[in-house]
Amino acid sequence: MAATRDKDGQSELWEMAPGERKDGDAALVVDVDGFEGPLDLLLSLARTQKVDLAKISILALAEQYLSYIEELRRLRLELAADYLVMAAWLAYLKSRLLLPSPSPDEEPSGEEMAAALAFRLRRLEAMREAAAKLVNRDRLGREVFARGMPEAVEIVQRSDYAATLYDLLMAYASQRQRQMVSVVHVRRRQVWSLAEAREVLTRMVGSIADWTPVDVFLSPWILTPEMRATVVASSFSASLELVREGRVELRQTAPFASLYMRDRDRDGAETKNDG
Amino acid sequence: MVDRDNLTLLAPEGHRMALRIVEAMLFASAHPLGAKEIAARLPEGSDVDALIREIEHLYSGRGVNLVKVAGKYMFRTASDLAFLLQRDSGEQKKLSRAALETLAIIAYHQPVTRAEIEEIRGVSISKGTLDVLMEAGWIKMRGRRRTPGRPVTYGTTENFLVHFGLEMIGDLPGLEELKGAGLLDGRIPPGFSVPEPRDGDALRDDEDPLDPDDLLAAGLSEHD
Amino acid sequence: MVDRDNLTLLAPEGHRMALRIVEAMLFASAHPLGAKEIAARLPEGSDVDALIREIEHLYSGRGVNLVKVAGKYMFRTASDLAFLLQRDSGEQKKLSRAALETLAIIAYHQPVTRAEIEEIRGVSISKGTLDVLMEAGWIKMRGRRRTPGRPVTYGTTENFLVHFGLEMIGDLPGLEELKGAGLLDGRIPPGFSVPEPRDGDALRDDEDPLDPDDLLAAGLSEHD
Repeated sequence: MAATRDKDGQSELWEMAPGERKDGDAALVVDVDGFEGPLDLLLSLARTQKVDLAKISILALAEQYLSYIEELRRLRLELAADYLVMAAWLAYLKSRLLLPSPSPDEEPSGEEMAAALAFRLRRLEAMREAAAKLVNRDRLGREVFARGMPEAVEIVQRSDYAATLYDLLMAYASQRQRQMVSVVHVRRRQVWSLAEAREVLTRMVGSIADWTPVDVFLSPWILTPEMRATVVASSFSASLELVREGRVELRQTAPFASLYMRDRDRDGAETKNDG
Repeated sequence: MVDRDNLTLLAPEGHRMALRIVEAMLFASAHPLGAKEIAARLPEGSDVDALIREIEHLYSGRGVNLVKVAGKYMFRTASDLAFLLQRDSGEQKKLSRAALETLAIIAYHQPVTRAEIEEIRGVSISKGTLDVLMEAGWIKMRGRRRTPGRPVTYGTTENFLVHFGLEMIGDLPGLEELKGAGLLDGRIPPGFSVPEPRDGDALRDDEDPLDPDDLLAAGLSEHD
Repeated sequence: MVDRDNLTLLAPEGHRMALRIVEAMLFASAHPLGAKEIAARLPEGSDVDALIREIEHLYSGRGVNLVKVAGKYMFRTASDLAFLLQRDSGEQKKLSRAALETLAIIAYHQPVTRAEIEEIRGVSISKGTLDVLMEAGWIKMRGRRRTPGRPVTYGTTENFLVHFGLEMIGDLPGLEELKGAGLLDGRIPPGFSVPEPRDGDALRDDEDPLDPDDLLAAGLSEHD
């Protein structure tokens, strides 16, 4: 019984595990260390029949296996349980093949069982051959090589901000619109209060001699056209109050004409002079 | 022979530019690129397939060839130069026989459970065997078989196709003969239906998705 | 042009093989190769330099070129195709409202200082906001206002026009147009105005050029 690993050329393709069985005289090979289970052993035995697995005599194979196992047991070698299970199954198969089936409908016939085993052996063999073909292909990194210095597609970390013109205009318009409120605030601060007007008028009137247009007093405060209304209005109100208090005099020659103002005290003195 | 080169040289500027772009992209990448990925960098309306064919042709017989793997394209050194280049590669670990057989069984029978692999090999497989294949990035857990115990189903990855230079899983060597002989059928004796290995991500009728825990357990060994 | 390809195609078998080997070695190597390293894989007496020159010539004008770096050789994608091999990873980010408003104010009121922007917005702006706009390539530092403290003035870039589809900055809608588009409602106080934006590079009367340090400080965020 020759080990047949070399037949498919696979022995060079995989590592021999330490203690793995090499080729040798079958008569001397009595351990099963090198076999990968009972099916592998059966396949090796089947190869010794040197026929197509499809035409193999399962009965002869079963007898070979049983005598092989018997030989191992005679040498008092420990055998893995699955080898013994296979032996028992093959002994049963053998009996089914040799003896007429008692009840043909109840369980698979000996021929069916034999066919099933033959199929399994062929399938295992086929997979072994397929593995050999596969491993013999030009493999990337063994026989053929990819680019040694792949130029990784450069990842450019570009922050692509998405914004449309509409977004932009919307942002601008609504922002400016919001700020209009505070713009109004600024303008309100430019309103001349009555107190302000009164203080300014009191101070100014004391320093002038004769009838003077109110506009002249106010001109330093009318910085912008917008200020004119509030300054004029507040100072007019303030001046009326000062007249009521007897502090100043007002004079207007015609409607909408310039308003003149003078200090009451000074005027009083002059009046005395006039009078 | 000269004509094919002239294609590049004499073609209109736009065509030549497109060729150069495809060439550069494929050349630069260590990974296979799909036609779509390539098209994304080309002017709209470019005939990517024609450009690829042209480059394929241009490089045939060269030291570097354009090949199609896993439905994508990549440049590889010509296989007949293997003997010269092998010294470059680091000492590659050989696959154990058990791992190689297991890989073949998964490739041809996928989706396949561990019990089915063991049934075919007639021997139990160690956890380490599947781990080695996972680690190599060649197999992945696909889902769970809708049978009692909900066993995990295994399949091959795109990486598997790339490594073994297969355009698609249907290109596995000897697949047709195996199918014809009914040897890819899990049942005994072979039935009428002949299953085909499929590595598509879509689960079969009898597969459930993986549990979240599976993916966690697979950890770093889940390459795909 | 055809001749150089013919060199490969018509050369004797041995020469062609040598060329293929050099090509494959250069392709597969993880680092640039020197002439000596290449020669070690070639039949004795091969003219390595001539082979390299031939390959250099063969690939000139292609999408991939043979270049010499540090006295060694390597394939490199053609430099004019660099832009194609770059991938924009940036997913589109939305501009914050602060950034958008700041951008709009800069667009309309340029040249404008940070303090002026803050006055218009009625709120201080963070450094980050201007950085974002600089990074997006939409604004630039123009100069320095000729006022105490010499604050930097900002303006929009050509990129800004491109992004927002404006032919020129003057195409930004004015007050009446903003009102007409319903972006400003009717209650507009007198005196409210929208400036007529101008982005010319020429500095205004009240602007000084930027200091050399400004450009330095702007560093990479200065896109324009």
